Amino acid sequence: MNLDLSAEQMAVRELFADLFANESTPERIRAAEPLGYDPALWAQLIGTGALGIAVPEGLGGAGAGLLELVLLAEEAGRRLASIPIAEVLASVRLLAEFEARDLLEESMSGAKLVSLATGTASLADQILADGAVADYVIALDGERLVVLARPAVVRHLTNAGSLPMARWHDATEVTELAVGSRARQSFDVACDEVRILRSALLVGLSFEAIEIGAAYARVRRAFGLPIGGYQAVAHPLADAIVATDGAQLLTWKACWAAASRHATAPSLASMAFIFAGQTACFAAQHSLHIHGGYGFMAEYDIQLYFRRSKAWQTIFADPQLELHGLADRRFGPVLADMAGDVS
Amino acid sequence: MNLDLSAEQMAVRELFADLFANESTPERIRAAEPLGYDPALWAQLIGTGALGIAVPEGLGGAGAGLLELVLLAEEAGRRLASIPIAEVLASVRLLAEFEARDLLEESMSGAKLVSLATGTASLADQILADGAVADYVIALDGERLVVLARPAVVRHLTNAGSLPMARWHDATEVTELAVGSRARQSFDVACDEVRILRSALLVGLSFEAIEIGAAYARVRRAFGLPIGGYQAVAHPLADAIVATDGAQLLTWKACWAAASRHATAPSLASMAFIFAGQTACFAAQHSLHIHGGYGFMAEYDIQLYFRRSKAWQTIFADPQLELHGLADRRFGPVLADMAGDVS
Amino acid sequence: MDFAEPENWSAIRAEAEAFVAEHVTDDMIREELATGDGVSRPLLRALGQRGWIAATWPVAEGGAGLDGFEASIIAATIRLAGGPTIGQGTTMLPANAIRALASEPLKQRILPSVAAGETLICLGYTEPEGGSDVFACRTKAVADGDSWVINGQKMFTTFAHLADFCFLLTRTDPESHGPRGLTMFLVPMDTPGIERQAVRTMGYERTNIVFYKDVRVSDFYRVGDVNDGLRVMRVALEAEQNIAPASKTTQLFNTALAWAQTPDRSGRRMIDSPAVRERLARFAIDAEVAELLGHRVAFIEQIGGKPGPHAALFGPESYVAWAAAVIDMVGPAAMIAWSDDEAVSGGSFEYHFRSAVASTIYGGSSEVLRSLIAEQRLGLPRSRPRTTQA
Amino acid sequence: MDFAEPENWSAIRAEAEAFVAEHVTDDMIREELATGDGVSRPLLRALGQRGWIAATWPVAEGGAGLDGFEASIIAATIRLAGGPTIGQGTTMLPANAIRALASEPLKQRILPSVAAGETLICLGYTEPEGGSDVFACRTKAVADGDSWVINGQKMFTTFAHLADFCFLLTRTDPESHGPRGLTMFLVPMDTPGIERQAVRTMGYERTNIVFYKDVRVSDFYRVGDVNDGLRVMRVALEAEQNIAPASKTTQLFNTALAWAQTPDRSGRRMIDSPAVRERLARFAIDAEVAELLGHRVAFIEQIGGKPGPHAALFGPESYVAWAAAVIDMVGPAAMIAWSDDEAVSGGSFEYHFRSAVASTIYGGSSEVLRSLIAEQRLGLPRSRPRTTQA
Repeated sequence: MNLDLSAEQMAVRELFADLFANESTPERIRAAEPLGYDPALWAQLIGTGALGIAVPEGLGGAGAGLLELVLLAEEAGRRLASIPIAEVLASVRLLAEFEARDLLEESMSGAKLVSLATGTASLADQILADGAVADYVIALDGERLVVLARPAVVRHLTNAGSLPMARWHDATEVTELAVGSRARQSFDVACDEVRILRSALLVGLSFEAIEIGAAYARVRRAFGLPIGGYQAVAHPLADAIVATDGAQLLTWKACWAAASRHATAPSLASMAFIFAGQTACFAAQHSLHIHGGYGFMAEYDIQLYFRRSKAWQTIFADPQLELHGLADRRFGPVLADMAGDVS
Repeated sequence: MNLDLSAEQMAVRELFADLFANESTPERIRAAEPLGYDPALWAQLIGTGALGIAVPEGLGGAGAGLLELVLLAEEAGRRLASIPIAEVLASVRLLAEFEARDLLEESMSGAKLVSLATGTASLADQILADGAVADYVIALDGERLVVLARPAVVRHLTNAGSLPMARWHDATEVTELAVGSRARQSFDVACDEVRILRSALLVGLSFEAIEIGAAYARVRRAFGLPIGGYQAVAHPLADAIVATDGAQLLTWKACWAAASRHATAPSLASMAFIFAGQTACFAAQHSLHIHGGYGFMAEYDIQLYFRRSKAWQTIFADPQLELHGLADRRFGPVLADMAGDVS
Repeated sequence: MDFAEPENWSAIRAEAEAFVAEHVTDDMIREELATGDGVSRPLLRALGQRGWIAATWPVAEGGAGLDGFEASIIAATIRLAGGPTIGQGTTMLPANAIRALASEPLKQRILPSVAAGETLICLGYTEPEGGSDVFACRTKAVADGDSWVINGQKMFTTFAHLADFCFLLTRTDPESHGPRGLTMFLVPMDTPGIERQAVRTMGYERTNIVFYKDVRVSDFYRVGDVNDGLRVMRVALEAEQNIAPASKTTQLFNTALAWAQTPDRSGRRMIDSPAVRERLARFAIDAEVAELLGHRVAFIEQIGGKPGPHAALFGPESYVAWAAAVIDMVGPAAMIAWSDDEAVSGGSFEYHFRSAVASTIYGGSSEVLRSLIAEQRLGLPRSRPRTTQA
Repeated sequence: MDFAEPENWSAIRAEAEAFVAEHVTDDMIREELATGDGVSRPLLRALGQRGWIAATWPVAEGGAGLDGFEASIIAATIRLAGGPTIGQGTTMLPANAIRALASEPLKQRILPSVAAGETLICLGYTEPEGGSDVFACRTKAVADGDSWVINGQKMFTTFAHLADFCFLLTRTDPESHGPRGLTMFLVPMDTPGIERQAVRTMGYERTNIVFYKDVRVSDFYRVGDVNDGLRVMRVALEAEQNIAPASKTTQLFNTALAWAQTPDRSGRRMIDSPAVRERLARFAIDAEVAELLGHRVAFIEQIGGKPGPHAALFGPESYVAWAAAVIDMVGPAAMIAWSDDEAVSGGSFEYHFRSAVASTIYGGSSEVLRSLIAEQRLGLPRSRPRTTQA
């Protein structure tokens, strides 16, 4: 057991911590609303070679692993980076897996933005997390894993979480990556990487939401005392920080299990996603609440965290349905229909 | 809209409040453990004519309604009366409905204790709430509503809630009350009365659990202050009392809806049962918790409330399954199988 | 015991629905969503003509002689339709205090015009350093002949840019601290020296910071005695606490249920999904409890009792919890804003998600309410913070 | 980054399981359930022979040279099998403080015998008026020649009726209040003047009230300096806080999962019910998080850091919540006591339901932990109550 990061991993974390602290400032985040996309930040991220971090060296990447991406995502989450993260990083690994060299190169270089459609419904029935800004999406089309090009007309769906989300009608297929069980298997692994990376985003978000709340509670005085001295303010923050530590450990463990192809990997990815989402929403809501009327004001940063905490989870899945998915992964499939016993 | 009790109803409440305050003292409750049955208290209740309250006058009862029984149950709950309440009161109304005069007379006079098997599984697979002390139970046997006599051997199942619960193997049928849809209908109404009466028991329990906690928090000092002055102690008690007020209103409304044959009656009965159970368990657990180590000591009364809060709900149903039952009642049946969408 | 809705409630609801059909236009709804002003002058005048602004006042005073719950049904009906109600609701808090405590000439100047829907009054209580502690008031009023000169700053003055007056709490005894030494004024908003700064909120609502610089107000506009502002505040705050909050939990529940019961293009109803059913069942319970606690407030008021802050805790708390949980259940489409054609249920879920969180803050935070309930109902010692000493 | 269970953990668990198979007999388990003593002398001696009482001490001192987590795996394995562990676990808190702070002669008299499983030490901290405030100590020790005379009363002294010594906190400076002026003694429990009164608990556990009347103790048994009891307490309390609580959430989860996966007489598995699946999935998450937070404690200790009270909050809180929720899920049969043949899963659910609630109280209540975390981790001002002034 070793829960520490290596020196290289610490350096990766620090790199992205600095990048997002400097370049994803509250002003930049607000300027990127309502679309939720900051092209300059995207260019800066591309400039660090981030998209190639977990791509094998033979394919032009840095050959590191999923954990480095998790560290990147945590820092991006901490600063609410207005750029695609989870689906794009998972996509680049899919492109690498299938050695789709041209697209991979275009993606890593930032020439094209390649994202992932994580639903299993037909593409037109999905809301794509990065739909408004992506050039391509990888999608599961029945038994086939395909790459689709952005249609001529794509309309951003204005939304509470400032996600660049959109539907794609009549997207054209560009290439097929795989068919049959291989397609499904790779798609499932990619979706689990999205789960893990979204968990990491939410963990980062949660840590910072708590810090914003704690910073406010340390200095804001009411009735002659800093409000952080009242148990009704302080105790939920304590619960939130403990849960966020737990969510971070869970995310890291899910990452370790995925990297070491441990049998528990799919379960852990589901667990991390559910728990990190629940934790981030709780943390952001309580931090906002203790701001009183100020938390509600557009100019306070906590409302940015509050809105994204919900959006970053819900765009991927309903956590309640995820629980049933987790049950299948952890306990095996249902062997007998007992739904009738429910009523 | 009138949320007040009538003068007669106030008198009924006062009568039972006095009875249980005087006769279901903590000493008597402890003396009745582990069986959870106090024959002297049962005789006293019979002496008040309680079992005939909601039986028509023509059948030897007092001709009052379900609300009077609810008031009785609230007061019984408040003092954790170690006697059968919900299933027995519902049974006596079933006997009256079918004019089973001999059994009704025996039940009202206390000569025989007639309870209800509220499950729909075969009797041998049910745990009967009053199984250890009942002489008869009314049960739904497929399409028939029947009365069964206590088998020769019945063993009390020692349990955390001090319920006189037991299984009945090889019970003999004594009489048939109804068949077909009438049987099912009457059984369903009786089960809803059990829901309402169990809600009332839990509401009474919850009020008293909160009062025990509040009384302790008013006088117990820690670190130089009464512990009730700490928000972590006080605020959950405030949540609990508000929820208990809500549970009481819900129970009363369910009772009113049942009495006035309102279409919402079945939904409200389910709602009351679920909400009152959840509220009572929360209230008792927090009250116990704020007692510190003392709450855990057998000689403190709060542990009696804690143990019964869970038992009084769980003996009737899993609240999660009740939610699905409520959904059927409130939203109508499921029209298409979407269980597959769950995973 | 009778839980049937009183006939007068159904009657007034029917009247209000007819009124809404006539007066709350689609344009008005969209304008309200776009501006977040909480105010529509034409709607106010129409309400005034029906006596529905000050609905609980006698007809002779321009009201409609309704009881508090009837009045709240009118407001709830307008709000349900998407019409603005904040202007009216807020105006009535000081209006009731003025009616109880102001001088006759001031009453005659203000109240008829309020009842007619011609006069709007905003609230100037909270200051930047104050938060929930409204008595931490630093805005000063200094007597100068027959008038007062006011200097200070107030936060969260909703519709300050549209109001005719501000009900302004000031400190008139410079030596005083906390709740003593305060005086209340009704400040005409066109007085020189008043500057408004718009504040956008997460919940589509606009509010304002208002700066008062050497604002000269005639003593005529004083409400209550000098240094007796505490009493005036109390009357206004009490009116606020006892408003039975028509449950937004129920409003949101009804929207969510309608969503789940409406078949999608492929004929699928989400209500048939166990995971949706289960949550809606739980939601139905909370909505019912919120309603019942609200009804009890109405009932207790009707029989002349003091209902206490119960309904004000459960209703908003459950509303906040469900406004977030519904997004999980409905999915990402629930986050699409009302302004987008593809919004689900007209953007209601997005709107509630954005605005619900304010309901456990405005009008007394949930924490203050819990402490009050613990003290008043359970006899626990004070767990609220003490009012400022310094 | 490596989350694989370290090999030494699996190794020690296998050893502990073999030990349990040999030494934790069915009779011992039933006796423990029936008496709630938390102590079995034969088991203690067997542990002592393996060096597993003071497992983290060097072999030369009678220990086994294990690290803290290896030691806690042994205890968890015994507890999982139903063997008593309270006596050993409790004894080690004062034993470690004695090892750090007591005089050499006292150490030589006590520690080898503790390590051998021959000596049991109970705790005399809390008093009737004290509660979580252990420093509200009124039990007095007065010097008399070379010995001390002790008078007072202590609550919650578990296994006082079986212990050889009590680690007793006394007030030696009669003028002092709160944490100053205290002195710690190791009082032989066969000293005249000690009276024990059994206290039954809801959780099958027996504890005691212990009365000390003119109890004369030689100065030899003093631990630490006179009036320096605070320091001794701190060492003992710290040992307690840093014990990685082997997660009971996981233990309960495993039992519940086994229940759900075992077909009943008709071949039905409850794990196939959506309502059961969903809850077990959520339960699995909480169990995993509780484990991970515990592992982090172990890891931080291993690298010489201070882990803080995190794991002590989430683990017990989730355990309490699930101990109640599992009863709902399993149904009334879950409430049947272990003593009844028809008990489900050997009565585990009933046992956990009764005993879990203590876990958020013992060893620092959850409220104190939350305040500590808010202060230490988030830099918030103190929200814990101040230590007694009067």
